[in-house]
Amino acid sequence: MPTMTYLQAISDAMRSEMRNDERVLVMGEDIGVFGGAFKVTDGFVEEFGPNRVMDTPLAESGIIGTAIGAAVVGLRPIAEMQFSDFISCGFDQLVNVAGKMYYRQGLPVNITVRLPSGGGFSGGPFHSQNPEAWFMHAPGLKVVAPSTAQDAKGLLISAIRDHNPVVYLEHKHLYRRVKGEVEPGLYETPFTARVAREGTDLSIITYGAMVHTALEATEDLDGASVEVLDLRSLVPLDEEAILASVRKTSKVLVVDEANQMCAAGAQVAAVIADKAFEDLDGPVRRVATPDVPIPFSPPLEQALLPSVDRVKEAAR
Amino acid sequence: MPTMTYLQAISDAMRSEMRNDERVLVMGEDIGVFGGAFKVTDGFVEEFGPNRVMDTPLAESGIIGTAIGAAVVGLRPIAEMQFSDFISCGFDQLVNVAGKMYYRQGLPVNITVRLPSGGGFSGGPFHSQNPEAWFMHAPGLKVVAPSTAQDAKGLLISAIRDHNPVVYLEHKHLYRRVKGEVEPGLYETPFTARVAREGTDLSIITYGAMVHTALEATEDLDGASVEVLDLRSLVPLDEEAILASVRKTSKVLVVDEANQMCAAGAQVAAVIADKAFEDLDGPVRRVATPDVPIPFSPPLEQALLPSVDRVKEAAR
Amino acid sequence: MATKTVGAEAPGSVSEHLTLDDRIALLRYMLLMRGIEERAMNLYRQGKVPGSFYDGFGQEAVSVGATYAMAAHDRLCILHRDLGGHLVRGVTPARIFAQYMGREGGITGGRDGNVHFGDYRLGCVGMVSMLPDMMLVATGMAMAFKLRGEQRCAITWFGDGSTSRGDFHEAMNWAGVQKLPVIFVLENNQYAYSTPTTSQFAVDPVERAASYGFPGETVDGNDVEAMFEATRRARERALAGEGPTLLEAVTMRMHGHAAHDDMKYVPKEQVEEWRQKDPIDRQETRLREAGVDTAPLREEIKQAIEEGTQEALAGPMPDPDTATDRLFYEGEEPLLLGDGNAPWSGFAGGQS
Amino acid sequence: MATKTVGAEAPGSVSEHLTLDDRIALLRYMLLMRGIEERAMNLYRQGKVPGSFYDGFGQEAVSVGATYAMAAHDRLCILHRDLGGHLVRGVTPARIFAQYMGREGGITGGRDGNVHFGDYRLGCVGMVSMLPDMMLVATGMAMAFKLRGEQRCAITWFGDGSTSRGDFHEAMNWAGVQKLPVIFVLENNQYAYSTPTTSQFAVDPVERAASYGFPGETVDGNDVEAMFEATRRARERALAGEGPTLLEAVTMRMHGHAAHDDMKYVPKEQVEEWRQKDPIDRQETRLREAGVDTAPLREEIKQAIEEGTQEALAGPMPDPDTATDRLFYEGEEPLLLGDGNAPWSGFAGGQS
Ligand SMILES: Cc1ncc(C[n+]2csc(CCOP(=O)(O)OP(=O)(O)O)c2C)c(N)n1
Ligand SMILES: Cc1ncc(C[n+]2csc(CCOP(=O)(O)OP(=O)(O)O)c2C)c(N)n1
Ligand SMILES: [Mg+2]
Ligand SMILES: [Mg+2]
Repeated sequence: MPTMTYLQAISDAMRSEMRNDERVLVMGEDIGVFGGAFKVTDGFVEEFGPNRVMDTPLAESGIIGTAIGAAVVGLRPIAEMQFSDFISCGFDQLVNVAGKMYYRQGLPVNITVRLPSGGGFSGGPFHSQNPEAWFMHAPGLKVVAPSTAQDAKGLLISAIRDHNPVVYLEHKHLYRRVKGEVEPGLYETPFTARVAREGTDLSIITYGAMVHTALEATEDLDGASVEVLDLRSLVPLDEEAILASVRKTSKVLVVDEANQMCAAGAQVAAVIADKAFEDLDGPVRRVATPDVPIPFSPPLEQALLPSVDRVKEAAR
Repeated sequence: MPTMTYLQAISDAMRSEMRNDERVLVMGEDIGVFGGAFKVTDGFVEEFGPNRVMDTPLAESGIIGTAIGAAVVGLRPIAEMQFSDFISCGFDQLVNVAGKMYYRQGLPVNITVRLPSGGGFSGGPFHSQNPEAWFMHAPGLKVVAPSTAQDAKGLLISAIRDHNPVVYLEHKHLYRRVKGEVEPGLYETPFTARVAREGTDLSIITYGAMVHTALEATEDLDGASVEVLDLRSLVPLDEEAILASVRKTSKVLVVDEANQMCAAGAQVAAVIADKAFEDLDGPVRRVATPDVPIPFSPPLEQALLPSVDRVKEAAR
Repeated sequence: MATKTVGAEAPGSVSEHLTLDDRIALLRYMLLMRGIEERAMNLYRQGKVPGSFYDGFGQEAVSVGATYAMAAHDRLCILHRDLGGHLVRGVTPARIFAQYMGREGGITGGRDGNVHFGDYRLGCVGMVSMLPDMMLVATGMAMAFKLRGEQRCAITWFGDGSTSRGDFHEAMNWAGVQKLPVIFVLENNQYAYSTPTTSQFAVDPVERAASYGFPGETVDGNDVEAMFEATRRARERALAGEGPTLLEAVTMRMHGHAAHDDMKYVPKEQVEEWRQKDPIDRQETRLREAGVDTAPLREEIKQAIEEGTQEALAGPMPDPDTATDRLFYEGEEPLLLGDGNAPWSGFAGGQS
Repeated sequence: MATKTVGAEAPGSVSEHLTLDDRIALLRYMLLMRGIEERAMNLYRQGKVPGSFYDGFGQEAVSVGATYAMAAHDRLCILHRDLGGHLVRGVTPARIFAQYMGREGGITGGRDGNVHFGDYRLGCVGMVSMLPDMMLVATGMAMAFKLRGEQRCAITWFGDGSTSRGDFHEAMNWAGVQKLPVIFVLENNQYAYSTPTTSQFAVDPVERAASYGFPGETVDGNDVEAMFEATRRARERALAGEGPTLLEAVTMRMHGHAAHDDMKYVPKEQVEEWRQKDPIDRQETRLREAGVDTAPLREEIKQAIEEGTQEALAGPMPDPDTATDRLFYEGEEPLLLGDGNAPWSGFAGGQS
């Protein structure tokens, strides 16, 4: 199997599905001739033309809203936010129009919203956020967050094909740092969790970039056998996989990169405390980013984002 | 002490503080001559004039954004959303401009954003939401949610005086249903939790309208002594009060009206599972609204919102 | 400068594209809209309609005239004062009453309330409360039509107040720069809830159209034939690839914003003045002068409404056990707007 | 139609309100801006500036000229191509270099990056990334000035691309309907990142001003004195209670959107053409023709920049233990914009 970076896998997913299904188009700012702020759509406009690789006006509400309109008449738009942070400007269209349409009216909205998210490279308060929890708390949206190149491709193809609005979180810090074998051609990855590493002494439940932090932090943790569960999908949330892992290890550490309050990790911890209490033989620990904006300067940012050391600490 | 409805207490808070501090003004849609969709500002324009009781254009981003501008040059705007649901249209200004300004730039943003929220009266998918968790997950915003007339007044006065942006959730269903004694004059209520009823067998941790549901559900629960903790403030979250109550009862039920995923209740449950695990002798149960939009038709809506019966069930 | 179409005061037809039957149909839909809303208001007073109740009394011409100009394969986002649009598309009174009463037989099966509905099988997307979000959805539909080279057009309505919101601008600008086949109907009924247009904008928003690169036209919103004709022409432009049109339908909200609103803030004279311009009276007068006896029509409609009411009242409320069903669509085949058959709108030009 | 102010090609002063010292100061600030940004770009290449790096090469006249027309008690939201505005308000080179490098001595103490700053003591609100959010903040400041009956004015800048966003509209409409003392400077530098204005709007946004009820004026954005004079007049209007002004500064973004952007998408000729219109060359030529020897000035600035760089490099990075400090302000007294002393802007009229 060919190996690709996480970023190449995302491009490959879109390219493959655009070749396979002419209803699919990408919309976003500077994604055409420029190939996108991160070059994810590099070469796309040359292959698919400006109609299917659309440089939009600088208008996030417009991107989400028009994508919704195009979707309900049969297209399958992939809407790219230049940074996930800018979804705040398209928030209303996403949660109120896309999220509620099918439940209210029986009309599904087949859009995929790509959100380049996450910090770790001095992006500062407006280019480092992890907004997934906002959308987990907005019924009617599916939310997925791949951690590997293989899943980045499969989850994106599944998202494009899913009839419902899917928020797809792609972690900027993984774009070029993560490489892996990726199946050629078209395949779908289910919206379920994946055991990144089997273990028996402790379960680390996480997703996205933190999967790698968790794996590294526990590669050799005084010989302890640590299971790492990669959620992959946050909505739907794979509670069975979570509970199964807890049953096995009886000890849990929940890790996410987002600000800790009401984060995905809070939901996971709450589910465990409610449904797996009897299986626990210790508190449900969490590691996440403290509740402040993500600062620009490296020493400040590094002090806040969950690091290998902090996860090691907490896992002990 | 005079008794007032929850709604009158909110009006009284604004009226009193506007008389006391000429920097305070209210901005919103139809709050002037009409007195607001719920008549909260009835008579205000007559007393304070159209400059301090401003009928704004139909523009939520504009309301929040201009309130921020007015605040940083010395006014103390109270921005009203006609329904909390419409804050989705002012979301970006609130979380990115107001929420991050002081941390980034050292410039506090003294605005109060009033959000008439909650369901129970066939408001449908766009007039029934409880958006507090979104703002708990947006660092830099304080979030409060009174359940009584006395606190509705005191928390609002504290919010207006607080130098930081405060999201004030006023539950529409309590407006006229809840009455109580309210101190005359000016007083501040701290952003801390309040024990609504002392108890020893079970702690119900909740806020807003659900405080009343919890009290009613456990008035006589097979003679069990149930403590009801009214959080009042969600940011800051009074962890000490939460942990103290759990230590006392060792059993917890967390109730909120919002959709359950990543809700305030998830955060409370996560905090308990992490920091009070040793004190628990049973799972951390939750009652909340399932993850779907709030339907319009009474039988559907009633099937979803946490009811006295559902809380009773869960408390047993 | 935006152009003006004065509604013809003459008894003769305003549009050569309307047959006498079409002109009678326009009256029928307006009468049906008013009759249904008046009946629903009674049901509301009797406590049979939950939540709040909104109507479009006095504005019937705006949605009926404009929708009548659209073809079956065109797509619509109809707003809260525009029940007539749904009627033209073929939604039956019984389903509308069931919708108001939150019954299972309503268009949304009780999941959304009052006018927050759209029968997607009939080519309509149900509005959301947030105004004017649907402008962007309509723009997106038009974008898809243009991308696929289809001879189709999208239309949506919105009020004077909602023109202050950012989505108004993002939609107008997007449609203008991409030259999309979309029609924006600005329903200027003088008020946004209690707020007069003077605190909403300094200049009539119809003037903005030019700065987005397409025409804005002021239409007599109380003349159903003028609304039809202006919309028909806007649609011709759209299909000819000439891009969007902004139509400002000047009208008056004759009732309160919703049932609870006594409209104290509106000068009595203003209401009186507009009562003289009632769109139904005007169309009926025209038809009488054209020799049509409208009495049977009124009778027919009265019955249709009564039957619809009884049918709806006989229908069940939704089953509470279904409240969490159907959050996501997991079927095999895509479910699209206008699947099933949108009836053709009734006017001959509509097929083009 | 929007009016046009052609920048004077003549050596003589464009504005009678500028003394020769003022005109030299304008050149000084432009040279300082360019020098600082060029030096910072080197630091970035040396890996001393984290994150990305943005500059305003070729656009120096827009922020310098406009800011120079504002008084100490006026308030500003300065954008990412407008470093000159901060310099005119009195921010020192050392603090700017420290800001770029994320050092404790930077205006935000390392909490925000590059041009995302504003020294509130100098009357400036630091921009957020979301464009053009600051238009509403500036509008709100102007609203407060009007409500309190103060003779003060707010100003903000934003680019051609950001005019597509809803907040542009909500701010323009709000300022227009409330007739607020605010100046909107639309910095049309031909591109939004890689996107040309042709995919951003169908009609030049300066035309929109009229439909919001206030004048829009096109200014030569590469003529610092023309920018000053147009802004001065707009401010006079604002203080006279005549409401907002939209100034479109026509200029060109001569570098990539950010350091990583090679600007392949821009035709070489276009860059060449604009190089001829360099705002610094033009002002320097004018002053030379007025008999000023600018060599000492350049020397002075070179030194100031070198000193600032060294001072910043000598400063510490922020203490990681402070990363969670200061989320909320719990002091007794309000902390307000422009507390402490904003220096007066330097031009005599600025005091009025
Ligand atoms: C974004 C948004 N803010 C507030 C409201 C609450 N609201 C409902 S209708 C209305 C007035 C709308 O006025 P207009 O756009 O003129 O439409 P009309 O009702 O007059 O037809 C308001 C403020 C809303 N629906 N959407
Ligand atoms: C709401 C929003 N969306 C996207 C971006 C990402 N972005 C940063 S600068 C830029 C281009 C801005 O162009 P313009 O407004 O013309 O300003 P310029 O950089 O040309 O001065 C974009 C798209 C942003 N900052 N804000
Ligand atoms: Mg109106
Ligand atoms: Mg630009």
